[in-house]
Amino acid sequence: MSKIGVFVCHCGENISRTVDCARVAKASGQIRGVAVAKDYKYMCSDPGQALIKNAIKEHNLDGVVVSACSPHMHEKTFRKAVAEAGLNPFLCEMANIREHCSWVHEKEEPTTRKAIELVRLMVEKVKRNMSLEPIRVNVTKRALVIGGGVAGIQAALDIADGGHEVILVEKDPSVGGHMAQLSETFPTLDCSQCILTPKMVDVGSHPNIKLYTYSEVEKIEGFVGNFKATIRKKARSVDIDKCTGCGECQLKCPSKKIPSEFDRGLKNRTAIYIPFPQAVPARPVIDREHCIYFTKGKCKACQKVCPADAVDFEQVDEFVEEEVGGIVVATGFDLYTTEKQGPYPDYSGYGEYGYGEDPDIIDGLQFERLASASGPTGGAIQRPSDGKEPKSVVFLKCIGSRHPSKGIEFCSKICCMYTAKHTMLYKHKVHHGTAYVFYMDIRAPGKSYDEFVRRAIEEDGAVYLRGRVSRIYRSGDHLIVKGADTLSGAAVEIEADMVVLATAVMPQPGIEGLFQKLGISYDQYKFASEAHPKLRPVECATAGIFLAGACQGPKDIPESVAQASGAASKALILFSRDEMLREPVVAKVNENTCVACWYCVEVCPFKAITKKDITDRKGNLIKRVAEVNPSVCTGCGTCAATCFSNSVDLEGFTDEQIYSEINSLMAVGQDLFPELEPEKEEGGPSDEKAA
Amino acid sequence: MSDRTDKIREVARKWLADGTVEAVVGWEQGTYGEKCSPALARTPEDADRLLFNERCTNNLMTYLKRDPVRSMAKVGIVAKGCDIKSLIGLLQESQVEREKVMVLAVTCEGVKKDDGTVPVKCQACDVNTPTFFDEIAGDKVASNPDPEARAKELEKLDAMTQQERNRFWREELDKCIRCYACRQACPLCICDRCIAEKNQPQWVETSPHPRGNFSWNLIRAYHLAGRCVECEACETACPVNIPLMLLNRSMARTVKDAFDYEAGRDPEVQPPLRTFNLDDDNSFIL
Amino acid sequence: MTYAYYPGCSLKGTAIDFHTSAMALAERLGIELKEMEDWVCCGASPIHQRNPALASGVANLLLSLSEGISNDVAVLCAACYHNMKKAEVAMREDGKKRNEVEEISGIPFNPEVRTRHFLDILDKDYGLNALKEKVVKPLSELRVACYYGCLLSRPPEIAFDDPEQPMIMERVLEAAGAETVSWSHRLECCGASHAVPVTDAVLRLVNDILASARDAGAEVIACACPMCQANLDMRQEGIASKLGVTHNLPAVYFTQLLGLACGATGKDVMINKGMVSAAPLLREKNLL
Amino acid sequence: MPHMTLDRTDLPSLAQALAGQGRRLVLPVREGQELFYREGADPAQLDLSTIPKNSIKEFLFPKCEKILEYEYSGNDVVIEDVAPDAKPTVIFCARPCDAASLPVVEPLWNWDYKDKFFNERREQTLLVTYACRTAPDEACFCASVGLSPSADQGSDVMLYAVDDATVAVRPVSPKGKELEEVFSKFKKGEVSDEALEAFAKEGDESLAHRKPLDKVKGWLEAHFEDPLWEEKAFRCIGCGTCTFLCPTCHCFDIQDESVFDGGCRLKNWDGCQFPLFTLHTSGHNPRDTQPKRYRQRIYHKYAIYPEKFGKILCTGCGRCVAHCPVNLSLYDVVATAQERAEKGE
Amino acid sequence: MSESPQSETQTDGAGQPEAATSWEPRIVAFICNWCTYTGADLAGTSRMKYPPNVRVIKIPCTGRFDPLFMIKAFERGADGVLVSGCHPGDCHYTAGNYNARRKYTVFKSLLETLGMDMDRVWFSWISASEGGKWVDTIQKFTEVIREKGPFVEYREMIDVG
Repeated sequence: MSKIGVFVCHCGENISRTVDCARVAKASGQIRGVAVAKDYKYMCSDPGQALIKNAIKEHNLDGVVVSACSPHMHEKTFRKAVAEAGLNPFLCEMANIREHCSWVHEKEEPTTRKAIELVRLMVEKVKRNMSLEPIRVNVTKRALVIGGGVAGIQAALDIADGGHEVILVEKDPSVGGHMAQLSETFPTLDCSQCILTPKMVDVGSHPNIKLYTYSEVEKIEGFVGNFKATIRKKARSVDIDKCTGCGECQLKCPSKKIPSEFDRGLKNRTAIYIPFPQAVPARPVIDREHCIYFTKGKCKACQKVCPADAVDFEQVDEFVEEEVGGIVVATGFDLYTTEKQGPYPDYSGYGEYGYGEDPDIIDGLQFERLASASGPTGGAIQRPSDGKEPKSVVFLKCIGSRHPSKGIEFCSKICCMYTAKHTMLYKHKVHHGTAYVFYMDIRAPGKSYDEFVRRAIEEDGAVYLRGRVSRIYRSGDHLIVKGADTLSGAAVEIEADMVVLATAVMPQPGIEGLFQKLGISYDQYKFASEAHPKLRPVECATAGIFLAGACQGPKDIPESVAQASGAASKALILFSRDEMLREPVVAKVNENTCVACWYCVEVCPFKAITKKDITDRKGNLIKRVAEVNPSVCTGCGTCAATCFSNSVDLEGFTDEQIYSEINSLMAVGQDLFPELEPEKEEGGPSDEKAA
Repeated sequence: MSDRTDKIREVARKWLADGTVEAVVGWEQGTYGEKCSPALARTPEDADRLLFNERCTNNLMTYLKRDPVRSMAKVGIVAKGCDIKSLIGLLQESQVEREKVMVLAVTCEGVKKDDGTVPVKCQACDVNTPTFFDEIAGDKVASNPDPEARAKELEKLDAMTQQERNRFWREELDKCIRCYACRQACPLCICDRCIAEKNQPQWVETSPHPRGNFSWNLIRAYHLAGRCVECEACETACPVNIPLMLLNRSMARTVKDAFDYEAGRDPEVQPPLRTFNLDDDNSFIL
Repeated sequence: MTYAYYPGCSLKGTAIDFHTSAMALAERLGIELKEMEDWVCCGASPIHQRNPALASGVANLLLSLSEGISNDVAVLCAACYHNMKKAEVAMREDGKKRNEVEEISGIPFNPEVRTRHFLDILDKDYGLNALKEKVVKPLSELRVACYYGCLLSRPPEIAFDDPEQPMIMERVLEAAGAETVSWSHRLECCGASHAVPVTDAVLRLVNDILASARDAGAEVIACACPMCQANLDMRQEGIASKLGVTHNLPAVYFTQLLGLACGATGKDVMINKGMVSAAPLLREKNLL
Repeated sequence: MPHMTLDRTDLPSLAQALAGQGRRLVLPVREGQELFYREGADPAQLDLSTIPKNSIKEFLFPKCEKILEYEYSGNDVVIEDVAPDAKPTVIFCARPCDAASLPVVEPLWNWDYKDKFFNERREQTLLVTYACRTAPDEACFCASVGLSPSADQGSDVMLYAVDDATVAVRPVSPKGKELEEVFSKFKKGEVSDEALEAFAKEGDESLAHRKPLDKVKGWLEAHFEDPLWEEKAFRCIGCGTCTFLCPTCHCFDIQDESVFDGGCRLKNWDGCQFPLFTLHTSGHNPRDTQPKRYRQRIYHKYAIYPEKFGKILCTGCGRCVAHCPVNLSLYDVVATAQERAEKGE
Repeated sequence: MSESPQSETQTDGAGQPEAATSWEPRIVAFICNWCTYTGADLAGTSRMKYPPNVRVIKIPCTGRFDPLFMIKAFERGADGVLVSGCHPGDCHYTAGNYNARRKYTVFKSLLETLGMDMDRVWFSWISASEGGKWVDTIQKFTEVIREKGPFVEYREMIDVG
């Protein structure tokens, strides 16, 4: 027979005003298995808690029901108190007779009776409660950061400075990401590379950062605190330890006509190349698709000139395994393309703009390169077709963005700002030129953002036209831009020398493949999803994985950096203890009756249930069963409710507990047994109705 | 028919002779009336007992989940198109490994029950010629399923008011004696320990009184929703003639309407209660 | 291959040459365009402005006439195509709309029926290779500007080629040996519906189109719409007098050019009907 | 001595008359394709075309019966006995194999513990048996277990349909004799003993093809481990239909059904074909496979029970043969045993 | 039905006159810890009023809801059962309520097939901020059940006939 203690709180008058607490206590005392029942004015006060602790010792209780406010209010308080008295905290439950009873009902008999029933319900549950120990998860205090853009760099540096090792994986030959391609940055117009490159260097040289460039995440196993990442180091064909980065190879390389990714095709590069001068590491890589040796079988010019003998055509992809405790995903963005068949199969661009096939119709990043001092033109604004200085440039915003008929409904957020910046950069370099901007709205919330846009319009005289462009076509030397100015209501037609399309910010093409490996969810556009849009914006639903930067949605630099630091601190919190403590409210499998239908595995939102083989000593398979990983399970219980043979149960909300709670409802004047009486059998039903 | 029987024997003999399988589960002539009975051929000689005719009503898939068949390394099984639907269900739920079963499909014009009537499943059958097998016996049999067959079955029920339905089922379920023949015969009742046989807690009371009978039959139908392939084995086995298929068919209809899902069609597809759609019907939820 | 053919009013009147040439071409290709009986005007552009539902009702009526001939209704006039296709698509996709239309027209909608522009039929059903084989007089060295106008390829839901970058007319004419030019105004509006009320505007629009075609080096413009053809052809005089620009650039129907390529005579395709005659040019290219 | 006869058409009124004396009436009626003994059915619906699917067992030993109640008061438990729910009953036109099941199981209910629930019902039950002229079903084998289509064991009154129109009445037990005057109300004529003997003879001949099963017990005792069990019973799906339809199967399970402040103890039908029947708390199960469980059923009926009570626990009604969903025939199995015994295998 | 000789001897309180009380609707609510339970708390902190006929059984998530719970509740004398959790998209565990919704759909139709009175089975989404909705729901539900009276149909069904 269990020995339960029931402690009824008056909560000053909050409860006792409508509920007869004394009677609740008295009634509770008569419930089978209740050893002691007391009421008190403030159960959560020190004397109140003392009263509970003493009772536990005095009556040697094996369960406690505190009948007071909502468990959301004080469950922790009372479980702590109970623990201090030497009882397992999970043997304490609360009956909510305040929020669910005294506050919502009048002072009358049924209210008190309801309170009594709520107590009884909890007593019945507590009788079946088990002592539970918090789940301890060892934490490997190393982080994996995926993506070496500004967000990844920031997260890596913060974690490293926090004193923990960081594995930074970047798919390109150098870190830096898109920020390295930018010329100046809004709203301060300071040079992007000037502020970024120092950070890139830090990342390259930080003692706590292990940098894998030209590498990709192949596989992720494990769970929070205990991930195992397999990383593919793509064959660089250059031994970066031997290489001194002198660049001789680039000069000698005969295949020079390869459009440079870094310069977005506005300039060519060689087959062996260092993506850009400030690259980290400043080491070349051989692009095997275009390398003459790899395509035709002879050449090796680079190898011949290399003073360090660092060129290695035999190199193959390498795989390294790294154990980490937390992961920061910072895979960034790419731009929607106006081409007919861009990298995004689900989207096709703008036929009305000739699918961007005209060399003088470029996108925002290309303009960044044009304006960049380190760019193909050394910063001079020249149109790609013939290098002439464009006398008039038309900037179009919301290309793809906010354009449902193109399949994208979201706002790319940064275009308003960078377009304003572009008009300035242009005007600063081509004083007599005219910059036209077609916009839908100007969205410039943010510290000194709107001022920035106003400057572009008022000081630098950018011509802002509110409307969209229906058509761009070439007419001789010019591009004719036909659009509407919805403010004046007139159709406008502009002779432009160059058109810049502010194309939508999209996740990296094919990034969902990585997200699937990580087991994190993503939205219809393949942007990674956060655990909660407001309150957990940097965590993923999958424990131990955090988000930074534009992989989650369009973001500008300050936001990306801020979130990166947020993600870093989440990781640091994770690393702050040797082991993580998790609520022991987790699912458990009855291996005797599990038939391995895997329904639980499929419905688990957290991939916490896996398939386990049970073998005999010799290793012969006896049966397969489901196995819950308590470090990952969050205790929703969907598995338990889905299992046909109820072979999965949920600690803290076991079938037995819920059954007993339901069973207790029977008590008040709800006896079903008379129906079993023989004499009742004659006219059972009619009797029923009579009642 | 006889050519199918010959083919079955030939294939079974081959498989047993060359050790492809440990045994072949099929049908043989029964001992009562025209009834056929499940047979287990372990040797090429045994294979000559196997046969197929319109009285081969048993769904042999139910043997895949029980010994001695379950413990065999590889087994051959003779199956009508409808039986194969159950196999697909078992594959979806990993109860059977495809590579451990050799399916000897047999084309079928439909079977006859003990009382000589044609089962509804045969009226609605669109798998007279199976498409999922390792070997097949018999020439192609054209299907002309009556799309209304299920609906016709349910008409009676649909026509009733809620109270009438309540009465109807109370009377039917009162007959239940809790022998669980329905469960035993069902190839898709895969639990080793049925929920009705778990008593900590006892969600389903084992006593054959209306309360226990109601919850048992309710849960049985619920657990088969989206899984039942309407093979009718349960109803055929029921010693007290409860119209179990009315429940199963009504569930199958719901699943079809709500989730556009039909059980036993594709081993690769997720059963409906193992997944969800964001835009599932929400209209009935306040 | 047999198609239910819907000419529409203009093809029996102002654009008789479009009709005649199409028939001549079809005959030579072995395509049967079986004219539907009792057809009426599709309502052209005014109707769907006055009463969209009625417009769809008419379309549904017209589509229903195809019964017994073919589920594919061949249409030549861009405006007719536009009206009928839009209604058809709407009815297939929007049950509510469908009921409304069936209500109005009192005719059940047949979801099997498809409105097909003749260009689309040549391109997809007949096939360019088959077409090539039928060419006896290749349109070689004839530089053609294919003009779609604003209706033919838009909006996307009724388009039979890329709505903003259609190439279908180019493909078809190139199959017949023509040399098509790449030019900017292929999809610009010619202002047809304003032809009468605001003639000046139309003159300006047409002038732009003709200029752009000529600058691109075109010798002739191929049209697929009676209104466009009429505008491009008839306005040249006005442009000359009012804007002082002489284009003298013939605008013909693609069917006329194809007809000639497949061995039809100038008479068969009524090549002389245009105000700016294409005859001299074609004669020079030995196509007449 | 001659026997009273009555018109077959009067049987319903006779049933009514018997019920009239404050008895609940049980008789066979048609439901769909089959017959069932039903309580409170309309006598006009009486159907004698064949043997009913259920046995009369449920009217003496219901599928679910409350045997005690308990209730918590404070921390104590109060137990209350429950009186058997036994009403005066007439089972009208039972089949001989059903009637004969009662003397077979009586000793079981009375050897050490006297089961008042069964006994009181037995006491209150009147069995008016309708003899089979010939075996009504292909599955019948009463002749093999020492009975016959016209056996009168367990009956109070026997009815013989000597021809299509006439039914002869023969009281068997004292209880039956007391009903003389009820029957005489319907008397239409008389037939001689010879007529009944002829009737019986015809019945016996209809089962001439059935073997005696006298050697089965001996064979079983010597062949507990035998390939036969696997060979026959692999097909058994353990549905228990055989045990539940059997007039002599009598296993039951005790269930306590408890709600918050009380509960009751129920006696429910159970069957030896279910794994749970012998599952130990430890998890061990002495009869862990279906063949073992099937063997147990045969043993209990043909070796163990006869050993203990001197009677075969089977009346050859054939229900387990006719209604087995996988056509696993008990007769086929025991006949095989008999054969082998005869062959001395 | 609701009264029974046993009830006097019952252990619920200082001899309150149980037997004398007339029938009151008994509603059992299975609600999720994160949304509806918190919503009900909010109703309390906002001092809203609703009838005392509901008995709440807290589950972590509607994903934990097993139809067996509902059946048992009816077997134990419930006149109505409510299941309530987070709105679609709000699930604390991301998908529990979506899985639950499929279970509801199937189970609901099964109960309908069996002739269950579906006015006694309610499903709802009530978020942590919808204290008002919780109150309305309980009020309406209680009214409906009071209208209908005790769940005789089920009581008959669960009585051993």
